[in-house]
Amino acid sequence: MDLTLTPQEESFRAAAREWLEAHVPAKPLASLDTQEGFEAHRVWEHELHAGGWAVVSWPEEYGGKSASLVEWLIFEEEYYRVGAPRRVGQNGIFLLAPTIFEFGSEEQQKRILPRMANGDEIWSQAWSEPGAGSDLAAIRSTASKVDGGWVLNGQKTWSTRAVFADWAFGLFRSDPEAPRHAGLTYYLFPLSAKGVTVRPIRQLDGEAGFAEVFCDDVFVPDQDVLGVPGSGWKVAMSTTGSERGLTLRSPGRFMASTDRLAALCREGDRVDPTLRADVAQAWIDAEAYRLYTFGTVGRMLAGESVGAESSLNKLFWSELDIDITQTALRLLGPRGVLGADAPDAEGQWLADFLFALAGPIYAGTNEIQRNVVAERVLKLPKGA
Amino acid sequence: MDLTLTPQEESFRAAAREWLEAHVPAKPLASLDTQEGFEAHRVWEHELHAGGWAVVSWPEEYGGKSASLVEWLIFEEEYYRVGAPRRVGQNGIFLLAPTIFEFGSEEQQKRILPRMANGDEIWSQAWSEPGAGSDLAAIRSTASKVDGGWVLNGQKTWSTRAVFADWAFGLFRSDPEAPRHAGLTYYLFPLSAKGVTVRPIRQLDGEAGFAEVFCDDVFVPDQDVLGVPGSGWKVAMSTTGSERGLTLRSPGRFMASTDRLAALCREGDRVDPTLRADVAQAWIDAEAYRLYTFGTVGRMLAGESVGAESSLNKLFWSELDIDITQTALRLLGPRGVLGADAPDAEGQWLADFLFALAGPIYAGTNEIQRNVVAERVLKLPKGA
Amino acid sequence: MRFGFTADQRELAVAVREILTSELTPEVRASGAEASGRRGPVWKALSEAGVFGLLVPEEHGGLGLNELDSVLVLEELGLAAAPGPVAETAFVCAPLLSDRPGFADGAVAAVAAEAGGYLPDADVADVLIVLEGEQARVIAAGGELTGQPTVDPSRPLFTLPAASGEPLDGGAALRDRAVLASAAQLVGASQHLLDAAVEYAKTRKQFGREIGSFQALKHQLADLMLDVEFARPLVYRAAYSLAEGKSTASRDVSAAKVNAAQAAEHAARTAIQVHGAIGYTDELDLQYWLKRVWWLVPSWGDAIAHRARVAAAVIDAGATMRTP
Amino acid sequence: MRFGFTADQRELAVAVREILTSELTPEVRASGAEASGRRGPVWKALSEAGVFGLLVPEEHGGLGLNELDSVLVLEELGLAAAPGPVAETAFVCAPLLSDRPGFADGAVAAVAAEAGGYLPDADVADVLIVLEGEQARVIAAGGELTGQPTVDPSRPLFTLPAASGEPLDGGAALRDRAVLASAAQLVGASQHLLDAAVEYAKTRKQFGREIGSFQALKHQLADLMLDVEFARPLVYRAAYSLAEGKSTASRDVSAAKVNAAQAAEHAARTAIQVHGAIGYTDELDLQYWLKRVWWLVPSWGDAIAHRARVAAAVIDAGATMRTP
Repeated sequence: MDLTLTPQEESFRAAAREWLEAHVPAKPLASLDTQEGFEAHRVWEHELHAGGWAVVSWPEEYGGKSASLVEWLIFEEEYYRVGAPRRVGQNGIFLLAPTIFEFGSEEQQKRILPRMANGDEIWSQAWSEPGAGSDLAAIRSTASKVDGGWVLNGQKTWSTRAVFADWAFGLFRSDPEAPRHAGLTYYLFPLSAKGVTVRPIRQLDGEAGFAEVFCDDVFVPDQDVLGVPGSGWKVAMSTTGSERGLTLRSPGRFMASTDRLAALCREGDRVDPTLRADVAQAWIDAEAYRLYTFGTVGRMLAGESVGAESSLNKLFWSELDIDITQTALRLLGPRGVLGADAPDAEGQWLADFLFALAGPIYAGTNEIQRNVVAERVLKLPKGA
Repeated sequence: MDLTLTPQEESFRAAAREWLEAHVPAKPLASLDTQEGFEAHRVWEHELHAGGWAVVSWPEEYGGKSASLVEWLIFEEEYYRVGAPRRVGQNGIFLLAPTIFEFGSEEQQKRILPRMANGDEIWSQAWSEPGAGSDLAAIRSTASKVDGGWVLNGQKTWSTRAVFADWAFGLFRSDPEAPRHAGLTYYLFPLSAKGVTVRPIRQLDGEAGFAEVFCDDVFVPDQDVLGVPGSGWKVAMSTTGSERGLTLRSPGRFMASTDRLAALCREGDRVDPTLRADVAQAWIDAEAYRLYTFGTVGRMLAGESVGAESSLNKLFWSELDIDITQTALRLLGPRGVLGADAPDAEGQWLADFLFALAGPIYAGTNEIQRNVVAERVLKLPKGA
Repeated sequence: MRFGFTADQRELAVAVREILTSELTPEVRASGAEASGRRGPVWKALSEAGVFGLLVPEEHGGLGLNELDSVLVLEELGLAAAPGPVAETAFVCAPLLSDRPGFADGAVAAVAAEAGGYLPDADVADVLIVLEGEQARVIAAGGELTGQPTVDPSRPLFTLPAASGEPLDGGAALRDRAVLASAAQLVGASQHLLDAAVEYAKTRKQFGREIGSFQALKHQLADLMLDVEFARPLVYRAAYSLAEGKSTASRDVSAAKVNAAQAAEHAARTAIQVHGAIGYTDELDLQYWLKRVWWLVPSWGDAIAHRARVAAAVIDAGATMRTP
Repeated sequence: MRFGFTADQRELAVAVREILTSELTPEVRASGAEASGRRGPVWKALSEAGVFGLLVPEEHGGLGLNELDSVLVLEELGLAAAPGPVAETAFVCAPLLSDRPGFADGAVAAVAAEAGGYLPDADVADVLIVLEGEQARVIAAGGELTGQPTVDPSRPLFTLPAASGEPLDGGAALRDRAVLASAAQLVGASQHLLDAAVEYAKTRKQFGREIGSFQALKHQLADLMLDVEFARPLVYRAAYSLAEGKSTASRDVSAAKVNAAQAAEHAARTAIQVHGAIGYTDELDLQYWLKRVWWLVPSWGDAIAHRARVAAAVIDAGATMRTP
């Protein structure tokens, strides 16, 4: 065991910190769920890319630095530490790109990844449907083969970022005869395509972080099928694996927010010993999450598969995120309900809390994650 | 709403308090799960009976005072307040007697109840079997009809108090052809009967609060069948209703223990603000339990049936009991693990904690109670 | 010893429920504080039902009732997430202002806050009461308010510059009523969130069955019901203690707020979890109750603050008596 | 950056596990502290494996290893609920006593406690160490001990009259090791309780199916696994900080104790609930782990006390650095 960094890792950290401190906007950008904020965040993606920091773990040829897993963790720590903007490109970079690296053709990789890396094309996911939320295999949107491509029809919902994004990725049922998990194919399509309608869904904070996406005879050329037609379930599961696992919630996020929480407790008006205990507990749990992730990285580097264990990871960070933000709101008392634009408001804690509430729901509800832990890790018998 | 007592209730309280303060043994009795302690507790039952306080809610003709529900609550408050001995006759008085009042013949009532009230006959329950714990309908012990009575065979377990008790009550399968819930009959039998063997089961504290009861051709005369043969399930459910509901855990118990807890916090060595909060929370919850019980009593007096709501009651007190005792042990720190006979020991908190741990298990596990609340109160659909 | 309500007390609550069910349409709710909460059909109907005269003596045209008579009405206001300063006017502030002309008929809207705290709906109020320690001061509306937009646009908050208003008696009792009002409304809001989650769980299907048939969801909902059921009687008892002027009244309102706030936070969390993504949006009207809970929980002291008050009474002062 | 153990470190733990599996029979366990924990086959085999020489410098016949090398052994001691003062001797006290003849070979049994606290297994120990603040004092066995019987007859506790022993350096480090030893053993004990509950849930049937097939039980066990998995890395990190002499070592052992104690209390509660009535008796050997948990949780400071230490470091001193 050695928790020190190699000289190379230390210099990677120093370079990341230097660049971020020099480039992170002094004033927070407008919310990325507004037109103005979305474009401001796209500009930030351009800037990250120009500096070489947009996709550090990707190969150089696609705009990355071929950073190791440890270096990626370091970058994330620095990114959150300095309070850099949210990544508007996150859906593409963290959810779609791993799938393209694994299942995409060379042509697709060369065509799609560079424009994802530089922010020219921002991606949105189109997984859920009104009748298929946690139960993704219940998808009913269809794809019919036509000459040179496919025609998509149906309704998607809870498409994060779809209101302003450029492209979407999702599953459609290409073989209506096949059983639930079979007969699905993975498609990529521009949200500006003919036949696509996007209807914003407003969140609790009034912003349109989600949307419904209606497809009405949308033509998708064969080159935008990801993986083999009919293998969509397998291809998609590799993506939801990423969504649930290591890449979505890096420890740096919670290290930064528990450090901010400790500062809020230290400097705030409210001195309450039970809240002190909650702050300490959140800090300990963020530390546990960081160390657990180190262990996971070690196993991945040793060639072990992580698999169902990532459900433990998801359960932990999603609960932790709520604990952290809820404790902050308690420290703030009535100030906690103020919007970020109120004169008395204290930063982003309310927005972070609302965001955290979605954690136990998306990317496989926590109920499903507990089933996975019980059945696949602890090997308890399947229920009826 | 009126939380004051009538003059009659006030004088009932005064009489109970006066008698209890004059008669409760100054020195705690030995544990009722030892031979010596059991007999000391039986003597206490005799004394309670002589004073007219053994079974206050029963009619006078059976040794009671025909006390109202409110008076019964008052008596319990006073009983716990003064720290009177545990009731060794509890299984009979609280679990069996309501069933005898409802289903017993006049002959059975006259023969059994007075000797239960005065402590001459201490009763033990014989419900569970090795393969039938929460799932009581899975009972396999048998009863075969013979001339003038029945012959019992089989094994019972988790029989509380059976090591030293005089009689037992339980269900046996009298019709092996009938479906699970049918074909059961409710029997009463002396533990001294020929063919009965009692094997003590030691608890975590080393005492034999439970036993296994083996029946090997035990003859039970017809007069000791309770209710109609074959109706045992219905008869027994009336008893488990009592066990789960109002009568098993009177608010007085938690009022007394949270008051003791507040005193421990006030007078103890450990000053910790988070534990202060836990003490206050336990006190509030005991108060909530008391008030909720008042509401239940009101509905009962208005002729409403309590029914599945008693599952809420059981869930609440069983969790509360653990919260109270656990908080006390935390206040005590390492002293919390000391047995009551250690020089440094602080009273009965450890014993109370161990006792409390059984709360979520017996009388229908809390998992079953949550199912009942969900399906019968909230009317959620039955699961598979 | 009787723990329950009279037929009159129940009928009053039913009347309020009927008003809120019929008048508080989604359109009214969305129409802004002035129209929905202060001068629209809801306020008018509640006025006609006598809600603003509940605590007003009969000589001033009110009903001359007390906190216990009114507590079920407060619960209804939470159950409906009613807009506007209804509880603030009719319950929190009424005893200090009941000699104002027309108060009993809803002619005056009043709100209150701790000095330096946030006044809800102050923009539509006629009278502001600020509490400094136990000293209440009344300030006429029209002064300089600083808007503090919150997560709930239907309930804006405001601050005042330090202002010296006219002193009024009854500050300590006002605080106890404010705490009780928040607790009672939280129990009502919790009940609505529980009901909504149960209803959704009965109809929403995933994996080919109603999600409410899964044991994990059943147990979450049963646990929530437990919290709500064991918060409510503390609220009723606190109302009784206030109405009867019991010495334990402050302790009792604090105890009520502790369990009500916990039940409500639990309800908000469970309702969102059961509804899934849709609970997280304004597609459903669930948001009104969620936001009401998030405001009421910290206002007039959160569970932590009130647990500390109970600790001081029960542990330090040894005020463990249950039946004063 | 590498978060994991070397093959040597793992093999040592495996060797200890094999000894405890083969030597710690139910009969040995039931034979009392002297035979089971101090002079019987378990102590002998552990001595031969070098466990008592782990932290003893090579010049005194030990292995010259450090806290990180030993932490998996501590976890094994908890996993087996090993009897006798093994962790106390080999880990907590060793660095202060390693020049005693034969110490590395298990010739000396030692226990430690805070002044005024309880010394476990002091009746079978040769050396007692009492810690007053940061000052350790060593007291030869044979003095006046007052027995303090506990819920766990296999681990009696004792108090000493205020005695002035010979002062020794290293008191502060001893305390940190004692906290870490309790945390590591708690993680091991939690793992055993989880394993036992899972195993029982796979075989026990009610209502015609394995109880482990009910979703409510599955989720209870998944939640417990979560607690255990996210306590363990804190224990390893604390061992690393001690071994490397990091400035954050005291904070890190406290963090480890917090989550280990919580996981263990959770494990004890869940194991009893899953086992039902039988978990509550001495019919199963579950009791050894339950009682060990109940002793280790409060010893050397419980979760509450250590959370306060972390709060002081992180909030007050701003010592939030993660990678010192």
